[in-house]
Amino acid sequence: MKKLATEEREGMSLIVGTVTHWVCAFIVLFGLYIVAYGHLTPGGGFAGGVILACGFILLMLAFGRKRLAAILPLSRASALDCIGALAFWVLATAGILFGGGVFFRNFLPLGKRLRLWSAGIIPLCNVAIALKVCASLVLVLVALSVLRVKAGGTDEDFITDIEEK
Amino acid sequence: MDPLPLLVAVPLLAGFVLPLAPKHRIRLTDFFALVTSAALVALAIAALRQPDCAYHVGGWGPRAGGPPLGITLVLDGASKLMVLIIAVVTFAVILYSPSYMARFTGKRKFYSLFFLMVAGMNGVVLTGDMFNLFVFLEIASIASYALVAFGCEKQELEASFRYLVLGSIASYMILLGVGLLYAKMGTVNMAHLSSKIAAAGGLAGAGPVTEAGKASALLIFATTLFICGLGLKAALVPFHAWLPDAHPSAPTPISAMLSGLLIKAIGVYALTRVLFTVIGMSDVGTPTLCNLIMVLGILSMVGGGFLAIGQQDFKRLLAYSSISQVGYVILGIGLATPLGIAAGLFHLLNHAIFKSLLFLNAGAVEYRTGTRRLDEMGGLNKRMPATGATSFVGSMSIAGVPPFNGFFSKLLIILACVAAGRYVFASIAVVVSVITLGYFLKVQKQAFFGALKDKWQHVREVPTMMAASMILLALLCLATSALMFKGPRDFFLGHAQRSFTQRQRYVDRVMRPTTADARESTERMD
Amino acid sequence: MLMNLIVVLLMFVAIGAVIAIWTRDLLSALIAIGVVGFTRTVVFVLLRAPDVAITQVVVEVLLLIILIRSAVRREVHTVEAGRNAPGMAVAAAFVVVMLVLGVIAIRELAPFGQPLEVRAGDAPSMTYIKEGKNQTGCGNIVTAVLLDYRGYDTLGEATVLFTAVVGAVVLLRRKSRKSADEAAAPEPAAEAGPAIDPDGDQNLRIEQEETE
Amino acid sequence: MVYLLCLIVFSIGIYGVLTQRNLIKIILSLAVAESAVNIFLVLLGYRTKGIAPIDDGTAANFAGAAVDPLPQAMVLTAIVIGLGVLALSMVIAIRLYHRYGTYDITKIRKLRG
Repeated sequence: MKKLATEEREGMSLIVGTVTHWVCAFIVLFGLYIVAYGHLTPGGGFAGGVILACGFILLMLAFGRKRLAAILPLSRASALDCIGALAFWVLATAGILFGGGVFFRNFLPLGKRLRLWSAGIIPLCNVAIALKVCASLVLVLVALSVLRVKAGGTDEDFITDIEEK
Repeated sequence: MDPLPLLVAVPLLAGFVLPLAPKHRIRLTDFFALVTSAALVALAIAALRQPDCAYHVGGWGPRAGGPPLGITLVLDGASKLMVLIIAVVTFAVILYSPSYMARFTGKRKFYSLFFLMVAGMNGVVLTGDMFNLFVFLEIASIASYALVAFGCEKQELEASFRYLVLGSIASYMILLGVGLLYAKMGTVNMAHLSSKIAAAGGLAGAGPVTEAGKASALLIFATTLFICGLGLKAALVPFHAWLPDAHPSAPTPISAMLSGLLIKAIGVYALTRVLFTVIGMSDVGTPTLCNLIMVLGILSMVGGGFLAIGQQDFKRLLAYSSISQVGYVILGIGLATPLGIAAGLFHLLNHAIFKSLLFLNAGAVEYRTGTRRLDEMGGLNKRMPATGATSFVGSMSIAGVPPFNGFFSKLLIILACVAAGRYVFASIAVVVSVITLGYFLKVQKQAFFGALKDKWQHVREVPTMMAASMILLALLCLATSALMFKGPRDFFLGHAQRSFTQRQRYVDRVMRPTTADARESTERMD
Repeated sequence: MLMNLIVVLLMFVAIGAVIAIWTRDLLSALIAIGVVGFTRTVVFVLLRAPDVAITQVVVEVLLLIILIRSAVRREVHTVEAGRNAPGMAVAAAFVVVMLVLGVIAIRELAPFGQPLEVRAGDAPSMTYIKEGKNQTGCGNIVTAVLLDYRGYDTLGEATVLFTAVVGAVVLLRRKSRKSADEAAAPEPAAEAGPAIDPDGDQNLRIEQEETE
Repeated sequence: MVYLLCLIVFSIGIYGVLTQRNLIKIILSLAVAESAVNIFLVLLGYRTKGIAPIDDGTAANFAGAAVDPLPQAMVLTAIVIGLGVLALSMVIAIRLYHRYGTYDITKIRKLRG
């Protein structure tokens, strides 16, 4: 815990850094694969989104919050959270406009079976969900991990401030 | 365009967009929230004008005699009534919120959670699918857990945590119940379940499936789980422990929403829908179940009423009185007669209006004086005429004084009890009504009448918007008395009551095969 | 064979749950919860539910990170168990009644592993399996159910997560109420107190943990 | 037998929620109860010698062998809902700790006064 608290100096050994870079690349790649092939193989938007979030969390654990904030500032994570949810909402309601007035109609052509571009809106939904899940989990985890609260403290001892800036 | 999915989609959109609103344009956020809630009222009225129907999401309706493949939304008398109440009370509360919430930070997220809660309630009310019911119940519940703790003070956090723990137990019980029904019947669609349970003989176990006329233990267990789970959400008396802390702790607009709408939409309505439509409480002779529900109602009525008497905290008193009044609703519904259900729903509608009004009154007093203790107030009528007058209307309505709406609905409930031969229950209802009158007279006397205390000499009336929202609700208290007359009563209450008692029509509506589907699979495949 | 294996694993889950709830040491409890979670994943794999297993395992990892990073502090390592006796008795009575009703009820369930068409031939799931790939173009039937047949549920599920996250963030804000003069201003310049750097990073002061 | 074990784990979780004093322990008990329900749902969908409900065109008799996909879809939803509830309850617990300096719910009630 000590190491995590005073992050940027102690977590930064060369080995950890190098390994994290590689592992992180694989995690992100794996997450993207799980998302993109969610309609053909096991997995999907939620699992993929959580895996992508794990990639970011690994970055945070290894390099500290500053580094993560450089890649994905919390304000942007919060915005991406909303945008992911909105994208899913748009896909759902698009059926009313383009799918003969039916909510949640899969209005795109289904395409060839078992290809990447098939199954209509399902892959798009997966992408939207992944974006949403990834952003929201990073948000929650960072918010929780920056907490170092003094017991019984006042408001001023409370550290995080994501929302109001 | 069909208003059904929009009733859920519009508040969801507001919930997703509002956190993105520009930070420095608070007025814009307020305005957007107001427009959204006005749109909800318009949609609810549009839904009211529609004939009863089933809406198959994604076009996955029943094919050739089978069950619906996807999730079904059902619009019938009861859901129309609920959607209308939700929209109207939401509009009044949103009208009240901009001024009241100005003292809190995080207003955009407040509105976001608020509309997510409304979306959850609308989803619960409209759904025709048990698992979907669970999901939307969770949306509404989680938003309310967060909103109860919105102020982040000691008491609020503690109340919210207890609410969250008990609410989650309730949710998992409901989920387990859904799982058990699925295990037996292989479906989660309410209409499909309903027809299968009816074929199996229902709770009485008269059908061929259960052996030798014995009641199905599995169905009994599932029913118990639903009563416990949804009873917890509705805060019926053995399960009420969370409510007296949670409802007063929330910011006032949320207290009004929780007491006025949430416990009814995700508690009472969902319980009624499950018991009548799915389990078949009205069709099958199930005196035990009806008695159990009525006893729960009586316990809530008496328990909530007696606990309310001693309260000095205005909002806490209102919270206890909510338990008591929900008891009336449950009593009426537990009678399972057409008159009883109609009376219960009438009281539900009335309670939504006057309880949210009274909470808004309590908030208005707190807004200007900074206290919720009744013994510190006094003579506020002289300084806050609008608040005083509307709270008088609200108190008299809830106490059951004619010509306000509460009188008529309580009268109907008592009449229904008498008609069903339940004289003891009827007399208890009368006694509790007198108790209610007693503690609301106390509220009026201590807070609004009498001599104005010196420290309140400089108190002013609340801002116009807040006053307008209270006046709107007070007028509705008078207007809904009109439901006593035959025409409106048949249109609203009779229609709503029939949607619970006429189970077969519900099943037929949902299971009717959809006309030739535009998107037949073969056409679209290569 | 498979059933016996699952029974053993479920017993493992039950033991893990007992340890997690009744151990005095918080860290052991979290480890036990981790064991429960990963055993659960194995059960899902054995039950031919790869989608659920993948989601379960990643959620479990994340859940443990959340719990360990935020819950385990130096000053609270051990916990006192038990509430007052009457409360425990009521809880025990409630649970026992539930359990008895449940045990009677589950005797009516079909035996484990019975195919669906035997007990409910008209179940929607039969259509999903038979027609799912043609009707949705999606080979993974679970995804087809999740995002097409019952996409509305998934919208609800995404909303639940969104709600929880908005709720969590709003509860972690620094100041919840404004001071009197801020509230009096008709349109405050900033919604919350002090001016803060846009990325919020300057704000995240890191305090040393209290030394023991 | 398998169903019975699920029910027992569910009861353990509920009992833990009702009797534990520590906020973190209460949250863990909730997670236990939730996982019992999830396992129960997936167990319902299994069929003897079943295959995963993923139709990649290789299984000879897919329609006659695939396990029930609907409970799996429901469990996926339930898992994510459980995660959301857990995150929110953790946040409330941490704020409570911040306010009261303890995770013990009986002490919190006393402090509230």
